[in-house]
Amino acid sequence: MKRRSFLKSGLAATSLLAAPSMLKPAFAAAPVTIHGLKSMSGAFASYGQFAEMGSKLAVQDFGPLLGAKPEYVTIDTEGNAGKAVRKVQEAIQGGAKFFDGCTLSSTALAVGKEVAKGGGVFMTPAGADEITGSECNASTFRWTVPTFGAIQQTVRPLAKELPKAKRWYTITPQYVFGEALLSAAKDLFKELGIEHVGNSYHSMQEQEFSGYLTNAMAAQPDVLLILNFGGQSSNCLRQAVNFGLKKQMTILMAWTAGLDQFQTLGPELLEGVYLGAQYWHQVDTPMNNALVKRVKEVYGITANYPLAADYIGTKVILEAIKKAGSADGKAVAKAMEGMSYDGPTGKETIRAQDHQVLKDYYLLKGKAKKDMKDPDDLATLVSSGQSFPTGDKIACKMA
Amino acid sequence: MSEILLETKGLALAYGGFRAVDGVDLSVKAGTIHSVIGPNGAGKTSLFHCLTGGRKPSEGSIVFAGTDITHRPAHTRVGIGMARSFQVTSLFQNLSVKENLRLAAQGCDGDKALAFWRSVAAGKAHLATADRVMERLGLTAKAETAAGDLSHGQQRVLEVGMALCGEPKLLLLDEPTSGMGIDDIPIMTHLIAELGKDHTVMLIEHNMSIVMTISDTITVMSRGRILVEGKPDAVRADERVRAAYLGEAAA
Amino acid sequence: MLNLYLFQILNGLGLGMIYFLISVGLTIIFGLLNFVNFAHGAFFMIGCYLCYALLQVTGQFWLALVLGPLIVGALAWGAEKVLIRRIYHLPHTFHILVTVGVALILQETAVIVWGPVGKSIPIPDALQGVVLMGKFAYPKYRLFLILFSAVIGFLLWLLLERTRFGALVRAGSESTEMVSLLGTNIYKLFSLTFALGVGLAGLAGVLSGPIRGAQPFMGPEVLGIAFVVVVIGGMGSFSGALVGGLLIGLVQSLMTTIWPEGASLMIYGAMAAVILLRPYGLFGRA
Amino acid sequence: MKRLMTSKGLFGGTTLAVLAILVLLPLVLPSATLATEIVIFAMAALACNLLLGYGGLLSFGQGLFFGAGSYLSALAMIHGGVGLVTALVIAIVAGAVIATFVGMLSIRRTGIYFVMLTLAFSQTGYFLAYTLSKWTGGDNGLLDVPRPAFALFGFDLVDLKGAHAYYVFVALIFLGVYVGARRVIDSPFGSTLVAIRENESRASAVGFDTRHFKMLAFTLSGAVTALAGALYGMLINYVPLDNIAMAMSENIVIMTVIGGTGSLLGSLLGAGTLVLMGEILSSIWPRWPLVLGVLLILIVVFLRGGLWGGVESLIGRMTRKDEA
Repeated sequence: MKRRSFLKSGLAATSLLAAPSMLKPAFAAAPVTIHGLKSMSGAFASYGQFAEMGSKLAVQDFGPLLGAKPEYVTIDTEGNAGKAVRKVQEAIQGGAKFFDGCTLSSTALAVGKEVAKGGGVFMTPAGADEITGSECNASTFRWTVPTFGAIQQTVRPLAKELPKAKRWYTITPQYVFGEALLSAAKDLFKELGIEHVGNSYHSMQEQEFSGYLTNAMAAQPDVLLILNFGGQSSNCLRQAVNFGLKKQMTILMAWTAGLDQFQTLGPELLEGVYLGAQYWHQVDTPMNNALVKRVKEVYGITANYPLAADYIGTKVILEAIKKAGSADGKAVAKAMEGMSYDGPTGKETIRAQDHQVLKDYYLLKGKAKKDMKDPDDLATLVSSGQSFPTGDKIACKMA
Repeated sequence: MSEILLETKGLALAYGGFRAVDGVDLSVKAGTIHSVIGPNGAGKTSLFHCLTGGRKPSEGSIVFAGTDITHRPAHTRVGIGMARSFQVTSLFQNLSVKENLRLAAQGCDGDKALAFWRSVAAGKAHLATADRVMERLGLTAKAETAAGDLSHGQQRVLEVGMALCGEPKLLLLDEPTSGMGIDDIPIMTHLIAELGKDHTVMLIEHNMSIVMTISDTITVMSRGRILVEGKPDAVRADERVRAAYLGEAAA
Repeated sequence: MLNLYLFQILNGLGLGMIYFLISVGLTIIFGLLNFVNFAHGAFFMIGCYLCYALLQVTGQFWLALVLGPLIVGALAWGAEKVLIRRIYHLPHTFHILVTVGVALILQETAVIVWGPVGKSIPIPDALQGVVLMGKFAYPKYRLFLILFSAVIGFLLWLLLERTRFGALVRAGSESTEMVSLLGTNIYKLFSLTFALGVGLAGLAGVLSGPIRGAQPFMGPEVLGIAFVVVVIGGMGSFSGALVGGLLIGLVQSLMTTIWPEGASLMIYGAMAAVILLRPYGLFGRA
Repeated sequence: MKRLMTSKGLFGGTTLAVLAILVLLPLVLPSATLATEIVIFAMAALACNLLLGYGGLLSFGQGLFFGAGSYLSALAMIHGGVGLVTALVIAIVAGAVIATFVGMLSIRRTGIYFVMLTLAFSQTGYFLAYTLSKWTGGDNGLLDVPRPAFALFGFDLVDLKGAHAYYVFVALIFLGVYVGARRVIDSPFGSTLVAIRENESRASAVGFDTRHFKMLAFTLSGAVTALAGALYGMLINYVPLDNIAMAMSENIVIMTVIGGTGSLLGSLLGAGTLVLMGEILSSIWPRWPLVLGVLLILIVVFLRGGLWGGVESLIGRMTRKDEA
């Protein structure tokens, strides 16, 4: 009796666990499959849904590749680096070679290591400079402009526009990414003769900025430079406007998420605020115009940063496969090095030395509601340009 | 026979300004059944808490078998031979009768039970104690029944049995018949009388008639102090005791 | 420099009153029902979103301020009837697990209804702008929040101390049996109290909307603050929530000037210290 | 039914079922890494179960032990150049020490205050890990965590680079932990822990210093959780800050409860369910945590024994029918 019940319990348990075996064919050898790493569930879902649209569209609109239509599979990172890495390992074991995505710096860094071990190709729009810096590798490529460029292309033009603004205050999140932005800003302040009148560090989970804003008020700066991003920068700006800071000083958010964040904030908050962005749908380049039109057609929305970034990232991999004429990871990575192509920001080039895409970064200015031509016409382009670390400033030592 | 096992001197327990126990000198002789009775609010339960270590006395001392235990934590009193039952049944409800008793036996070894690499089955002594006590309580047939599934009377019996497993020198019983039906009371009375043959028993009771038959000594408390102490017959006859109980009835 | 500290104290008071509003519902529910509600932050979040949605529909902040908490309270009342009431008798562990489940459901529902991208909520026109104090400015809306929370706090105090309902709630937190003996339907009292406590979370959500915006994943952070406040003040204590809220608000605000990196660490450290040194909080009863 | 859970002998009964599941997992799942993740989390859930299921102690601090195990073993390998076995031993010892400390302070309080204390300590650990970014990599996480070969006395015996080899290694450790945990539960210590859960004042009255037992439960739980954390770091060659976050603590508790408190096999079932839900449901419907929320409620209301409890009573009903 006893033995039998154990046997049954064992069977019951295993049949429960056997259910997912149907997942197996998902990684079977296909023509060319791009795996999109998107945060579909979890706290970064807002980003993942647009990113997925971008990658899907790029694959869908790409013609035949190596004799077959390319395919696309989403891997949900669940907003959790551990899960993402493990799922990537699994995909690589199943023969996956080409990956695009990862919003979170931490996830992108760890995934890059795994893809490199598997000899694949990984294109990411994540923020951490280490991706094309100290932790760079043969397989990982990055589309986003690093913190250095983001500061150069926002602080410098704004300083030129406001020659009298000599006192700047910074609010910085105390994590690796925030420190990178801050140190780039400090270097530039020195060069431009700007007085850095103070900085407030805040912790990673802070959502209440009144205290930091009070510190900023006390310092009486000409410009408030906000260096956090995502939900924190939204709350920081919202509260800064509440405290009437817009009337006392100029506000610059160096690293915004672009349109989807602007939509959340709305014109009342954004009006007159300077905004740094990786992508802007109104930028007039042939490829961008086509992309915006196509996205409107397919999804009925205006193209935003996560969508565009993952669209172009995916497309670049596909182009490189075509150029290499093979689906071998190493060959494709080689083909990507030095490649130039028409991107949403204009001519974009992948620097061979550190796998950094050289592209424009934008300084925008929030529009007043009355000046908006459509609901997404939230900002106007102030300036654009490219700045990247060069020479021995490049931390990447490619093995 | 006349050796004193438990002795308190000037024992007091105050809750704020209220002195629940107010200078009690009590001596329990070894080998006797010693009952403490008194009307509601007389301080019996507070006295009991001091003896078992549930409360720290505000004043006075408690000496047990020659050692001062006034400030000893409750759980360490088991090891030196004191065991208690609870007024409100307090068992391991979801565990079997046998496991209840085995745990109680294991408790006397205190921290030895921290041995997480040993098997319970190896603790043969504890199992034997559990069996023996079960036999004595007449619960052997219920060995595998969960304690919570026993009748109320049986639970009260098991409650007393838990205290027995430590093979204590002194059994402290807090209203063992509390909540028992009329039919069950004689069983309990008999059990306590039996236990009195080879243990020293100290009994707290509200009901005077029960203790009269089995006690060697009775202490009557009122308002935190000892009112009368003596043999059952002497206590029964005492006017002050009657007055105290009548006073309660009148209130 | 002195002015800066003075202003940070004012700011801390404002923050503290919001924290009080966030936590007071949690503490009332714990006090009477001895129930631990881990979904408190999620109900706060729903309050935020209702503020947004009602503004969209009616364009009236004041209407949202009344309706939002009522809807959240009604939601809680329903949840109490079908679910929460079944688990009162279980240990706290199970309260936590069930309400974690409820929080997950609310959070994901918010994503389904309003999307994963957050929403901004404008400050009502009447409260736009700032009050200038020397070189500092304080938003009118936050001033309103301090006053409004104080009024709500006072009304709550009246409700709990001066009405039959309050007397029953207080008696109930001593002994539920006693209230039953008084001939009151204890279940009705429980349902109402639960709805009141959660409704207060909704109210805090509506009020915080214009400051924080609405975000599906804001619940856990708010819950964390509420628990820290309530534990420090004393679980179940009304005045504890007030003093705890103000204390945390002040500490947090001053820390941003003194030692910003340690602000979060400090708060959890303070909570641990209070539990260890004053187990029932500053105002709690044993 | 009782007998099923407490059946005698270390290698009988459920141990066979665990062995069978461990053998089958990599065969039925799409990959060995997925199987490895399940087994690692099962280990963490099992340790949590020792506290929650047997000791009745709901700890929201398990993430602290898990994270400490991953960080310290990884740092020892990266900076100290230690091997696999040493790294795991370091994790176990560190987990035990930290858990003893957390336990010592937390068990001074009960109920919700106890839970809040464990939470406060784990949050403190989180902020520490995030502040010490020079060592931990902060929010970027600790990269390049090696997975050394299994070596004894300086000889590399088995290379664990392959997914299957590593799975076997982890599965064997799990089996060892499982057998050990069963022993612990059947020990005087385990039975006393149950007694404390059932009625603490009674346990104290029969002579147990309940604090010592709770503390030892923490020590053992912390050691096993940290071991799981170390193995996880080696699995993904990385230690994300998430490993020490509150969400990790919460997930471990959820796995434990879903699988079933009070039975060790339940932990394997719970970890499997949660990981596979994430795996399968997330690709179908990103809002799957809603399903998780519903499941959690249903289990507390209707199936307090968790999934394994349900399986058991089902078997119970079937066998009773057989007898009839």
